[in-house]
Amino acid sequence: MPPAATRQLLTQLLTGRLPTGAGRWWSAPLAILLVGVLFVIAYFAIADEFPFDVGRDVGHRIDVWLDWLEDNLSPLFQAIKDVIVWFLISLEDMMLWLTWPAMIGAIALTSWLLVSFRMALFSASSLLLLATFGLWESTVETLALIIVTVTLSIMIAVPMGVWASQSDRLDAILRPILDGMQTMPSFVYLVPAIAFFSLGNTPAVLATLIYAVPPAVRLTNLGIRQLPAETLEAAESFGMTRNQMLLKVKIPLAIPTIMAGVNQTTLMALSMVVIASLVGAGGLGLDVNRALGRIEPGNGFLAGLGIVFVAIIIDRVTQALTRRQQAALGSD
Amino acid sequence: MPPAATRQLLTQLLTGRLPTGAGRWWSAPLAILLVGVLFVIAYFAIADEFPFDVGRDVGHRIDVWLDWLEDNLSPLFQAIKDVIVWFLISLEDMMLWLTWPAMIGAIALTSWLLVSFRMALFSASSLLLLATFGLWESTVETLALIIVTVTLSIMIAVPMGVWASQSDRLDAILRPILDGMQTMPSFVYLVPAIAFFSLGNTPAVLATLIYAVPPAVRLTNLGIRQLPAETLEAAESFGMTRNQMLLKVKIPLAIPTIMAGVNQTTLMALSMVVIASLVGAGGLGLDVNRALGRIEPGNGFLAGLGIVFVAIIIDRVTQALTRRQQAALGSD
Amino acid sequence: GGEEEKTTVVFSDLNWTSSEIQVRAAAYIVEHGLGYPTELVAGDTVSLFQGLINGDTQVTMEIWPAQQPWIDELEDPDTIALLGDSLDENWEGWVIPQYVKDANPGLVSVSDLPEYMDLFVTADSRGKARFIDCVPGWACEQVNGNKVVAYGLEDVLELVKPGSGAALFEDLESTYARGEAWLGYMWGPTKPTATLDLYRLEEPEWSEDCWNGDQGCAYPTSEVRIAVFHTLLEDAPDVVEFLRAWDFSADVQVQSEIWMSDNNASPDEAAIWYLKTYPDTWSAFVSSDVAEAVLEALAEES
Amino acid sequence: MTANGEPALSIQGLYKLFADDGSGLQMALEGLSKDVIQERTGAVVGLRDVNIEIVRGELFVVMGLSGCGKSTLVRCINRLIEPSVGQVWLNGREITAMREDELREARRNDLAMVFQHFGLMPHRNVLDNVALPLEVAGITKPARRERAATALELVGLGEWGGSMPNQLSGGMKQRVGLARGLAMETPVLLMDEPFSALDPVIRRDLQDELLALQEAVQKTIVFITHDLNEAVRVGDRIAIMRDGEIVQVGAPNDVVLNPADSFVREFTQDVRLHGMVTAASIMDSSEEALAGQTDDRYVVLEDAVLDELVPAGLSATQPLQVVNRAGALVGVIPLERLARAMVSDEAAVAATAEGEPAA
Amino acid sequence: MTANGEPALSIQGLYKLFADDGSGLQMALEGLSKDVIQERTGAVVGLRDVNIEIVRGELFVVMGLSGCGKSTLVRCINRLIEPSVGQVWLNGREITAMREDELREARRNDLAMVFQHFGLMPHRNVLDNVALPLEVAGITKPARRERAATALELVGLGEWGGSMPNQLSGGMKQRVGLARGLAMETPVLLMDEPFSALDPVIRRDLQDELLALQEAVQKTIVFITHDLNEAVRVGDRIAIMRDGEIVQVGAPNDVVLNPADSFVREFTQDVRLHGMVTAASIMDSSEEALAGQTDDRYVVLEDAVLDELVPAGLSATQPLQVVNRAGALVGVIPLERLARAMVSDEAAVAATAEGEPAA
Ligand SMILES: Nc1ncnc2c1ncn2[C@@H]1O[C@H](COP(=O)(O)OP(=O)(O)OP(=O)(O)O)[C@@H](O)[C@H]1O
Ligand SMILES: Nc1ncnc2c1ncn2[C@@H]1O[C@H](COP(=O)(O)OP(=O)(O)OP(=O)(O)O)[C@@H](O)[C@H]1O
Ligand SMILES: [Mg+2]
Ligand SMILES: [Mg+2]
Repeated sequence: MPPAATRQLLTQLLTGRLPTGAGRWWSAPLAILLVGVLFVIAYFAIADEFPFDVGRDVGHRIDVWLDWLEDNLSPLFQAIKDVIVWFLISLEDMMLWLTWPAMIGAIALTSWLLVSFRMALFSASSLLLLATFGLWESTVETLALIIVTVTLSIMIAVPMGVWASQSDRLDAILRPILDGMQTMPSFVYLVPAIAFFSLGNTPAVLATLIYAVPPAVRLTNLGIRQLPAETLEAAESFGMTRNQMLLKVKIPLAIPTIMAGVNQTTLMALSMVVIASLVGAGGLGLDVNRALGRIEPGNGFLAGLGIVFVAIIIDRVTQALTRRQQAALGSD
Repeated sequence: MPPAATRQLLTQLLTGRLPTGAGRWWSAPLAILLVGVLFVIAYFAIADEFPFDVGRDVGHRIDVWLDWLEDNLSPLFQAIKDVIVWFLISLEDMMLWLTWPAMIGAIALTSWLLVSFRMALFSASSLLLLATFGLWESTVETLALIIVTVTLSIMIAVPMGVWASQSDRLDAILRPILDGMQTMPSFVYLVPAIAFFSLGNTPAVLATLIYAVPPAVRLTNLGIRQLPAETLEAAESFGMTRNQMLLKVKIPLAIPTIMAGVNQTTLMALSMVVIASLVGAGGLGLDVNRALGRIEPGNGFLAGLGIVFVAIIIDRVTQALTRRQQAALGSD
Repeated sequence: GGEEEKTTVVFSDLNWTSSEIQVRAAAYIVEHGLGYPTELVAGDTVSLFQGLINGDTQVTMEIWPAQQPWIDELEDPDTIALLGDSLDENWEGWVIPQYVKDANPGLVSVSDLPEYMDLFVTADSRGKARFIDCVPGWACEQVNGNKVVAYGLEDVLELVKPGSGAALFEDLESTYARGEAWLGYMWGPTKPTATLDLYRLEEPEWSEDCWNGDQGCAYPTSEVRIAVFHTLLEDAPDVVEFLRAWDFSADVQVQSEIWMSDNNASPDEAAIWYLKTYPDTWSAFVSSDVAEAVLEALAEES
Repeated sequence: MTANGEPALSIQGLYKLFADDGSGLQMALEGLSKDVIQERTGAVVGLRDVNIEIVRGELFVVMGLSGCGKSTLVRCINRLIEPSVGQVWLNGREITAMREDELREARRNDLAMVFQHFGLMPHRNVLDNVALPLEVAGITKPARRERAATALELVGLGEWGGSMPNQLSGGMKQRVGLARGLAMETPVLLMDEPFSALDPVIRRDLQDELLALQEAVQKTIVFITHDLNEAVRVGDRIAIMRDGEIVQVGAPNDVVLNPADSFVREFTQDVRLHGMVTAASIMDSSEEALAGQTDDRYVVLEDAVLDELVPAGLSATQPLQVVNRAGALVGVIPLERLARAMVSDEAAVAATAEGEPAA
Repeated sequence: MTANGEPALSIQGLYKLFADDGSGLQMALEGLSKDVIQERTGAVVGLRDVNIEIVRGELFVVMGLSGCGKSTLVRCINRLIEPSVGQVWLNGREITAMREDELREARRNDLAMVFQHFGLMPHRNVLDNVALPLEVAGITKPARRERAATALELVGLGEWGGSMPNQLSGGMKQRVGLARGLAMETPVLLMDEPFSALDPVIRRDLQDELLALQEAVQKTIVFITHDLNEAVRVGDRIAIMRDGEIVQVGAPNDVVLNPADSFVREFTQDVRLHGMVTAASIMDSSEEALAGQTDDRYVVLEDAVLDELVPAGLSATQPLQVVNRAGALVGVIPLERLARAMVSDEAAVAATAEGEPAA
């Protein structure tokens, strides 16, 4: 077919290169075979419609398999649920036991101690603003949800990223999985998750984890991989174990990139709160959801602003903690 | 109030540090004042409920303002819409003019030329798989949408990141804006976007842009900022202009981190296709949405898998193009 | 019975206005009249349906005809029980703004569409008329598809799918506000259909045969129903009794929505407004002493 | 001053303080010591009141202890570091007052720099590294490639143009950096320890190359080195720095033979003097000594160096007679004095410094 | 060999090829030249058939042209680079056969390394940089801080413990790296150009420190330098490398006075010989020469160096008589021969190498 040939020519012209895989003897014939098979299929089929469709069968089989899982693994799901719910409830209770002025004061103080005085002013005023918008309770709920998910995400992601940086094999395996975690629409697993974990915060936390973990894994991995060989060589010459190497040299040096990952994780966790509200999580996400159900973009925007404020506060505090961690790892 | 005092003590114990802002003379009294005001408010209010709520008023005012925008700026919105629609329609028409075997062949060939033979095999087989699932047309639609959005995103994000890396001021201004772009729930602006751009691909593309641009901006910025001072110093001594410095030194050296940003942008664009389908974009996102509307998680999963495959193909090709770009910039 | 023994009744808080109001109104009666603690769990249609069949929630006030297939597919049909109607006089159909109709008096029924399709062409509709379809996943999406074929409109209509009811409303309302042409699927009673002047295109009359055949005819009048999780039948028979009697009539529904919108009010306020404004309506669903108790509680609301 | 002409590069009252804020500068201007300033304010004195005039075609060597501010000095010349106070003039134009674009032009066309840390671009191969500044200066591709190749040839890396920097040894990297500086062909060249990582053979070759180049094109070079032999070999003048200050500037033998203070003396102790101690510098020119001399068999010229004097001394049995170019007797060198000069450079230096015979 | 004892470090048949695949190794084993292999396969020969035995307490110097493989050699000793072929033995244990954990132990306790590129950790201050390997070796915090502080004191940076590496000059960084290597107190120390960025004063101090340390604790040191004077000053033996091969190993004066070939001769040309040329190395010990000697006023010991011979020669009128410690006459040095040795180290060397008087 002419277009394909033209395309090949075009691509070669564009890239100015021969195929990179051309070194292997079998690649050229295999490629020809492949393209050939495609065209034969095309010949027998109506050219612009694919000849058969097994989608619904496969889809149905997956549904059946999910039912089986639900029937047989419920104790496991229950256990996971119990842990997450325990964390969330404790945190929310603690925050509720504190009244709003104490909470705002505490958050402002934390911002001051860990970040800066300007940040404390920002925290206090933005939270007060949210309170005047009648969003205080939602904010607390979202805060609790996010603190739990971000903590879990970082606890999972950073070690995983470190691990991936140590092995090319693992990295190669992990990469498409992470791609999948980030792009598989959360809606897809949220509904089965309800079957496993009931409506509420648990499926929300898990879906958020799946979505928020990848960037921190990737950036931790990248940060460690692009460290200067000379510094690593010197560290190696001291007879460091793998762990020492990581803790004393690689991780502290990779901190700027890891921090970027943690930032992305935090923001992505927060970008999930609306979706979390679809499966029963409360908080600002629910407010957004409600406002939009009523076509009140203004109210949605206010709740969204609340999410943004929470994002900025949590992000800045997390970043400051990470930096502090670096300082701690850097000093003897 | 005892809890807050305890908290301060705790935080100081935990962090082992005095407030970082303590250097400025006015920070301590101002902080005391701040906390004081909070507690006075708390005293007069019922402690666990915020005294007033102006949220609905403010929200309503925003709605009114949005209406005003809609009435007065529609020619601008129309122009934006025309451009995006033109791009999308042309691309889709081109892809439709090609039949599926030619498309798959072309994509496989591109993967081969730019990435590797293994990647070509993956592209071909995953696309064939999607076709057997009856998702071919949706895949093409999603592909067109994503190619347009990712191209636009990178065209916006990389220069913006480069720009941010050149000015601390700009960086400081940009940071909360990017945080906002990433966390403001897209639902919030999707509905007004429908008012401005009607149902269809345009609001979808714009919402995706808002969400997908930030990571590439951030990582480009970070990548350029963390380059070794010694290399930059040498480049500076040649009398390079800002642009030469960027093109010949900073960007090529920052490519690994920029690539991570491009990867995140691609994946986030793809993670938006379901949300895009909420405002009328077609493709795999719509399939997911529909499957879930019918409570068929299996079919949703298949369409989701399609999104993942498209993500992997586009990501790998983009990465290869970026690397090639680096090679081109690196050589004389 | 002892107050402590009464189970908490969990309502599915679906995220659109009619449901939000009537859920709150019903919950208010269940709590203050019948003395059950109540709880609302928010989510979207699919999640909350899944939650209902899990027993995470016990009452869903609106089960739309679109959800009938989900119920049909249940392994155990007794998991949930469908009680009475919650919204009545529901219609579905294809509509255009009245001003379009006025400008084109000849556009009366779906069969006139090929002639007038140029009215609805836009940049991204590939030369066909832009038709805003029903929300993907709802039963009406399938039906609309069948109708297009049955009416021979494949080359006339470009189907644009709104991802949610809100998106559909917003597109209609903003287009209407601009005074441009709009063609698409709508249902009522809803706030847009109550506040905008729309014209419903004529279709062949509904019949059983047609509906089981190519569906080339008008929608039937649909029923929105109340569903409860099966345990509620035993745990709270008086609540079930009350829900069986419940009816949120079209007029009341639209009035409540309009009041809420005009007063920039929350659904909680709208529910109280409804209970205060239409005591006669809802008193009919409960015994007099229950109504008494509710009125007493209402008196304390500011 | 050994070279002639008006100043090509002139540094006037240059100060540089490394501090987060302006603290310490006042103290530095008032002349407090580096240690005191560092202790009181945390600021590090990089340069303090540096004044230098370098004429066109001069090869000006800067020496000093590690950390004394040599790199800071050359960085201030092309303003990679902004000086805190003071001026730098290049051919009558004040670099320190240049706008950004003027500075850029000056860096491209007038001021090349060779870095102590090499400063190679890890993403470019060796040839492209050398060609980079030429690319920046707008030289056409064939021309710059040829110039880069020539420069690589010059430093003995002609074959390595296609390698990446991380495939090179330390010394090879340094030579690439050197080639890059040379390829720029600017009138002024700032060289920060350009030969420190090189072995003596290559080093000697490159010193010769540099001298030949200097002979041919008369560049103005600021050359930092730790090797006094190298300094003496290549330098027209040598400046010795300590704690950011210049403690002595002079011709090589000036500095070596007339150290301004004990610091400079210690610093120059290791140099190989034999090529530098002249007959004039160790002769006895007192009346009595001159009076007794008649035997003119053992005559040497006054600018004969130690390496020439010793063979003469070995074959002599009486003091050597020192004459100037006109043939007039100007002094005598008793043999035991020659012997002392031999065994102890330092004694010889001391002797000269004190202006009287070594005891 | 100047030091005694069994070998502490032994290198046997070591080859290292830098290549993406195994190509070129066979060629290297077959003895094809570095250039040929690089041209044919793209592989760079780093080391080729290196065999060295270093005894306990020896300071073994490695010299050679830039890029000849010196850094590669020391990196292969502690296996920062895996050798392609060959073995390295440390006190009877084969390093090249060690498991990972054994190697780690060896690196902690036996093998310290000072890097040409310094290898400082940019995120740790100077003191913590020096203390890092001690931390790794499990030394308690107070102990390692004290040791680190002592080491910093030793290199003259006692005050800078709190600074970050990027605030230091090139030479200061190098000294931090040096302090780190010394603080490890391992029996074996690999030093890759540890003094190259230092000025002569500090360099001399540190050489003295190193020799004193060596006197006291008898480390086994592999020391890479480009400075032949330094090599001669500190080294017990010197190895000269070229293109990855060792072309000569021997005591300093051996190498200088008896260069194995013209390459080594050129390499050692610049050294300051006067402290190394002994009476024995330039005397005429032929029968005839000895026969004619009766005048015993001008007697020198056979191990007297040139700097001692010249004053004697200056006051003599006839050939110097060379005696051994027992007082027996072993040779004579005609004065003109002494003069020649003076003016031309090279001539002297050549003379000795040829085993006959300089013409
Ligand atoms: N990673 C590498 N990849 C390819 N070639 C390398 C690599 N490392 C070193 N080489 C080559 O090995 C040879 C020896 O390098 P090495 O660093 O050992 O030299 P050296 O003797 O230490 O030189 P210098 O005195 O300049 O530091 C050089 O030709 C160099 O190009
Ligand atoms: N960025 C900086 N921040 C703080 N202090 C600095 C900085 N750069 C240099 N210094 C200090 O300035 C002084 C002079 O440094 P400089 O690099 O000029 O020394 P140098 O003479 O080149 O030494 P070397 O011969 O070791 O390279 C040193 O004390 C150093 O610690
Ligand atoms: Mg320096
Ligand atoms: Mg080396």
